[in-house]
Amino acid sequence: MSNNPTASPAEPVHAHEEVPRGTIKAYLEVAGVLTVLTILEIWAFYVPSLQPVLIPILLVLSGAKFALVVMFYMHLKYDHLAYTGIFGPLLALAGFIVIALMILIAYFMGSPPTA
Amino acid sequence: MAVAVPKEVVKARENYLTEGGLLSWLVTVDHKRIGVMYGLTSLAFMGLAGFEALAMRIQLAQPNNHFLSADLYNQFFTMHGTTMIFLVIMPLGLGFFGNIAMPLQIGARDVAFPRLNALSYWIFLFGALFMYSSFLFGGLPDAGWFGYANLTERFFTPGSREDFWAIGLLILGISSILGALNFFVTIVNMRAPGMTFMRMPIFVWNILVASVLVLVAFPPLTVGLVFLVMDRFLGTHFYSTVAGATPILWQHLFWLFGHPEVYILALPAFGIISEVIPCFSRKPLFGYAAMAYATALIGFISYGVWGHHMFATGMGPIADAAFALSTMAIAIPTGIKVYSWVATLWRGNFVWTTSFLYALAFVVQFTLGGLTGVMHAQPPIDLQQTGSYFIVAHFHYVLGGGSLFAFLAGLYYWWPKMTGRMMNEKLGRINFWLTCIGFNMTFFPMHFLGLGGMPRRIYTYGAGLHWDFWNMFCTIGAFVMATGILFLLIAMVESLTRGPEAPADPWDGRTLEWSIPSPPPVYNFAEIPHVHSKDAFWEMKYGNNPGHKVPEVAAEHEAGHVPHIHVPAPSMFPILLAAGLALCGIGAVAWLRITLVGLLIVYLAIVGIGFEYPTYGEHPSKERGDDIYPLDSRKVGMWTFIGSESLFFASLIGTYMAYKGRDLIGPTAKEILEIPLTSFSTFVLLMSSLLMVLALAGFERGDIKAGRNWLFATAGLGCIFLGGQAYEFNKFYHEGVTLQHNLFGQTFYTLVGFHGLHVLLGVIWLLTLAFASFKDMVPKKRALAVEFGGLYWHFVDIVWIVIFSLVYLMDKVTGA
Amino acid sequence: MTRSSVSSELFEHPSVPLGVALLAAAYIIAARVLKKPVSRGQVASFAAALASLLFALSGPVERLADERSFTAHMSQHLILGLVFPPLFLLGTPGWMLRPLVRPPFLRQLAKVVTNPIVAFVLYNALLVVLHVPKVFDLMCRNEAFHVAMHLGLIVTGVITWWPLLSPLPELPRLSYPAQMLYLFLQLIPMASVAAPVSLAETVIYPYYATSTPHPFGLSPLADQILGGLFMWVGAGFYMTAVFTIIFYRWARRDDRDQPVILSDNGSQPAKARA
Amino acid sequence: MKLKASLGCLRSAILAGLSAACLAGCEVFNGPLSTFIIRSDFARDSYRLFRYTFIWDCIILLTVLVPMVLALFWLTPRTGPQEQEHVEGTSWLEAAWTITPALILISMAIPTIRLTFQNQPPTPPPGALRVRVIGHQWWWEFQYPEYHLTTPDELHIPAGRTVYFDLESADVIHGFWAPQLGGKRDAIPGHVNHIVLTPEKPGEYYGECTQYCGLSHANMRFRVYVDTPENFAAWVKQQQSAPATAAGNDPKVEAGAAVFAAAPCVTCHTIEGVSKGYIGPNLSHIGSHQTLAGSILSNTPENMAKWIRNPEEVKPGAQMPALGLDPVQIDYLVAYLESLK
Repeated sequence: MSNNPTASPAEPVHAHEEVPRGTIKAYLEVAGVLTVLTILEIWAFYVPSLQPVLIPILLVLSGAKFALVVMFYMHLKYDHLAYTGIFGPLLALAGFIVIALMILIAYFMGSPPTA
Repeated sequence: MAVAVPKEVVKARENYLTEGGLLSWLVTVDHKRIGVMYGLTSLAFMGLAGFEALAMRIQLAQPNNHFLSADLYNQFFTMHGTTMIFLVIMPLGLGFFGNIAMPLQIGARDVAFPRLNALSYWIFLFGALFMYSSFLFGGLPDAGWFGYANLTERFFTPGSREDFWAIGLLILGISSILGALNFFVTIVNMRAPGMTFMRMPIFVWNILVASVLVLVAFPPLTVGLVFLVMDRFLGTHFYSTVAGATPILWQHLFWLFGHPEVYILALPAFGIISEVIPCFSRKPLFGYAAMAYATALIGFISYGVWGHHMFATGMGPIADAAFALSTMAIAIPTGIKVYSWVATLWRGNFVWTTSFLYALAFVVQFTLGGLTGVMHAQPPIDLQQTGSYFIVAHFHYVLGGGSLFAFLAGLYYWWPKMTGRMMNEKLGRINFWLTCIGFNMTFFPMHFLGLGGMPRRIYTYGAGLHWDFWNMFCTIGAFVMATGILFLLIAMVESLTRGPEAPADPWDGRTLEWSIPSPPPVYNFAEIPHVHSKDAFWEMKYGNNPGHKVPEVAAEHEAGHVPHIHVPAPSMFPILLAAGLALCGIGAVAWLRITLVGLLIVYLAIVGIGFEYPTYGEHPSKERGDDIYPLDSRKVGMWTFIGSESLFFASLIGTYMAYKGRDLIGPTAKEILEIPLTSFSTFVLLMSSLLMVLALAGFERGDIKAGRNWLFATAGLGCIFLGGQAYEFNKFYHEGVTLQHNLFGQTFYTLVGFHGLHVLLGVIWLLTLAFASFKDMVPKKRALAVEFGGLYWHFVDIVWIVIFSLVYLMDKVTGA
Repeated sequence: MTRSSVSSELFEHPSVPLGVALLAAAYIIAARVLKKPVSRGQVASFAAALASLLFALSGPVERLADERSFTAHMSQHLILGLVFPPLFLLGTPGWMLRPLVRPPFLRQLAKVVTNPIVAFVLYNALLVVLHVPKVFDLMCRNEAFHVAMHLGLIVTGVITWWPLLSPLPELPRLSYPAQMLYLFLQLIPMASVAAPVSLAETVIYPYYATSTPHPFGLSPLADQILGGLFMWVGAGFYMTAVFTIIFYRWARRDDRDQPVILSDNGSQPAKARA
Repeated sequence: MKLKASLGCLRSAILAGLSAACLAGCEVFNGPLSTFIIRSDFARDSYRLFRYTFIWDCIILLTVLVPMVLALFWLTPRTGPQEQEHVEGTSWLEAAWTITPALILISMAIPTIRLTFQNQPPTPPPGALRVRVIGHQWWWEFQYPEYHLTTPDELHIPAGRTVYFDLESADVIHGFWAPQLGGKRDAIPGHVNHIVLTPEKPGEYYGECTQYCGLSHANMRFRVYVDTPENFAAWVKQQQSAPATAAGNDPKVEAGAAVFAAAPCVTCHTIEGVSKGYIGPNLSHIGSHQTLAGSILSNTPENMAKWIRNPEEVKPGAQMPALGLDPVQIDYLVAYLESLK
């Protein structure tokens, strides 16, 4: 979605110009956080007392990692909002597909055979 | 007060049809030429599908008829459906009208990616030929256009017919996605200055939403087809009960595509009608904003209604009710559209052209189809009607009396613009009345037959079922309709050979395409128009602003000069790439080594396209005047592609999650997955993303050497990741978990394997860039090329983040 | 409590009328002190906001929510998060809020929390956490925590609506397309909370499983499904309606913002083609 | 005069033709598969909802057609071509045609959802007769667990008693539909679907497969016989007893039994007390059936012989091979099978 729907014809908007991107330092910091989050994930996985809440923990942690990569490494944070506008809804639909398939097929097939 | 519009014939010095020889069409990247090729190809396939339909109608004219064998009938109905949907209506709506009219309506010189456009066409053509070539190898596909599993498993459909169908659809899917991506980017980014979303011609709105639907609907189909091909070739059991799976998975994936597909077919038609009716009623479209909103809303809701095709499968009352509600909801925006068309007619001053007649017939017939559609949203009614001829009547009213009639309206409407010749109205009338009467004779009685209990897809029926009269009637109607279509061909040939030359603006049109000569010059607009309102050209002509010039025609006419506009250069790579892809398909059904040759050609052609222009950063977009647009088209395209790819992975992940824990035999995920190893490769992949941004930073600041080294390092980490995966797969394999072993095996290898394949492609991409940088082909101003490689690489990374938690970490949880 | 007078209902949770009265007083005083006109529409909107608060948090809705009905409780949350905030923001003129964000620290804070991403996360994180069965149960049994949660919903609700309806140009609204994107994304956490609740096959909120019979004769499970559907379908339709309104505003803005085309003599603007 | 007379003639001919066409046209709703002949509660519910929706559909169609016809043929434009009023929208009108259909749809949605849940009860109703329906390429198998019975292609159920069908498939997806008894459901491998209905009136009802299931999908039909409770009880009794055969009296039948036992028939077919094949239909009482081979042939000795001689000719793709028996053997075999009452 273009964010400049009313750009007056006389002065076309240039978005080709350099957008300020993250610095090397920011990239390194993000890498650090990503590492820490991954370690947390694996740690949570091995702690028996966390088993009951492991799924939400994993969802939150991987969501955070996902967001970090998308925002910083893929520059969505710095770039034109239009790119987020394209990617966001498609990603939402992707989530919808996963959940819909899980629910519909689980209901259709009944509960899985317990091992 | 109105500006005089030059009604006399104004010709461009060189129009797009005549420039260059016949061979130049093979390498053309001109959207108008590509549109024409789409149109011709689709019409040819329409003839084929029509022939199949007539044969089927003869067979059904009487009970216990022996005109066609059961086998031939099944082939014909399968290919009639497949052809009409994938090779006729969809390419006509998007490929033909989208290409012919959309760029002209938004005042662009071409689409965003002209070579990609050519590529879409060639892939479409080769895919279609590939699918039909099964005729030479044991017959046409015969499992229905819906190809319900598990009938399509090799056990029930031996031979290669279904292989051609599945692989052909995969190839066609690539074409559709590329085409839609192109249109989406074009519309988002390349509208003429001042043309806000709310001033776009409504046809463009419809193409926009249809393109988005293609982008979100085809990935699930692709995944479904991949599973099917794996089942048929590699012995997996995604759709058979042997390993504990269910054939219903196919129906979900297929209709997740299939219902949006209905709107992919219908939306361009809505768009055409919304142009034709105002034009010939001499009135602006009633309720523009509501129309635009309804278009978007239809697109959105259509993604959540697929289950109404599956009421008979026993999804359970909750799912039935949810899909019933969402399906009924879609009637509201559709109703808004119909009423807005009627309101546009209200107190109009009509010009009774053939195009207008088709549009009127469309409104009535589409409304009929829509109203029966409401019945199919209600499970109790649907259970009586689904699978019967009532459904056949319903969707022929929607897609035949709807989409196809709209396309005929559009053909008559844009024909003068496209060919520079007027069509004969008398022949047009004959064509219209025969087609319209024939259509209704053929399909209206099918409602009766359906209510009388006649099921679809039967090649014969017994006597004494009271169906004889109407079946004969339908058959007669089919021939009337065929005669009508014959007159269309006659009218087209007559126009091309003897038709009077068309003025630029024969209908006194409202949108920008009528402001340029017919047929348009290669570059479309000598000067990109500035838009100040909806119905931009009408405004220029009559908008109470005498000072405002009617730009194009006048300028051309007076000065007689052709402005110096660089148009995109022709390219041989699109047709080459498509041929490579077709070779891959042939290889899959014939001899696998051919596939490798095909892949090599594809790779070389992609590299060729990527480095065709030595100064990528500027040429050709700059000279086309692209710098007036707000965003970088290529980057919009990349993000759209990534979004579409997410849906592909979502379908794979959804399948994995749905089948999780349903294995009939072990070992399963939690017994076999190794976390330490995968943790390490996860870390490696994350770090490769870091190196990738460093590489990009290097290229962006002009430090090519550093950038290249980081690129190599990134690719290296990618290889380490792949090595880890190879080790893991090998280990599992030796522990007995093969692809065919159990549900876990097939879903795991497929999901993780497809991710691995993406990593591999990423590595190849990055290495290609790195080696190209040795030859100075990736200078600073081309850092964008590295950014695209990077975006893809990061995408592979984020997919892995999801897979790592969902597949590796979470799987151990269940049952623990 | 079987039969209670209106006053006793009101004073069962004295914090509610007290809070409402405070808000009303603040509004009146601000209008008086700053001496700027408040339009009738704004007053009406603000009054409606307060009324929605009273309706949700006292009287029969509160009694049902407190004791017997999950559905009533969900309606309460929906009013707090979806009805009160937009009315409140529409009813409050910008100049009334400006002094609040004048101190640099508060201003900085306001900048951060009204950032669309932060605003989105704040409200939805609360929404998701709130519906975790254990948290929900705790909330139902612990009055203080309950009040805190409701306050949290109100505050984060206002914050989350800020990017759509901000009355302050210095903390601006999003552009219309971005507003639609924002709203579309709001549907996801809402649905991901509501879907499991309405599709659950057992009662997952024990507080309401053991409570006294439901007033409308619903079983606890049916009550829970209904509550989930209120949140899913009801809120879904509500958001769709808001989405529609934004779309039409966008459409109209695009129409209105047409550059005025001057006619030849340069004096008369062309007739707007509205 | 002559012209007038011939015109009159023409007119009456056209009228006669039209009314004949109408009659012929309406006949379609009187066929044995018509959804307008209602013989169960399930079919009645569907039909009522259909009628309700149909009426609304007609009204909505009129709200489109009438203004359209008015606009096209009756109203004239108010002004000249370039200066007509530029109505680009009217808010109240747009709101009206958004909200009114929404209300109509809600009025359809409520009974729809009620029926959707009613049609799919979570457990079989008490006292229901359970029938297991198994779809095969290309014939139907009906099992009565309650009575330990199996019968191909012809289903007997008692009038007035609720029947609970368990639909299954042996190979690919099939669709079970007897229109006069109600809506269809698919028979899906690896899954059990259900239909609940109470047949109301004794009679013979036609059914067919409605999910495309391969080459001979069109030849996969069946019959439902709704019997009076007494007749049903008698039928059950007859089916439970060993096949009554005239073996002792008729040498042809005896010879046929020998052919049956010697030919590969026994590997696929069950005849109680003779063979235990389970791939093909159970033939224990085939002589008492009205139809053959997926209910596409009426059960006459000629048809039976034709079928045995070359199944492929009757039903393309049939799983039963042509056995290459000579005409005499076929004659004996037919006599034997027809004697199995």
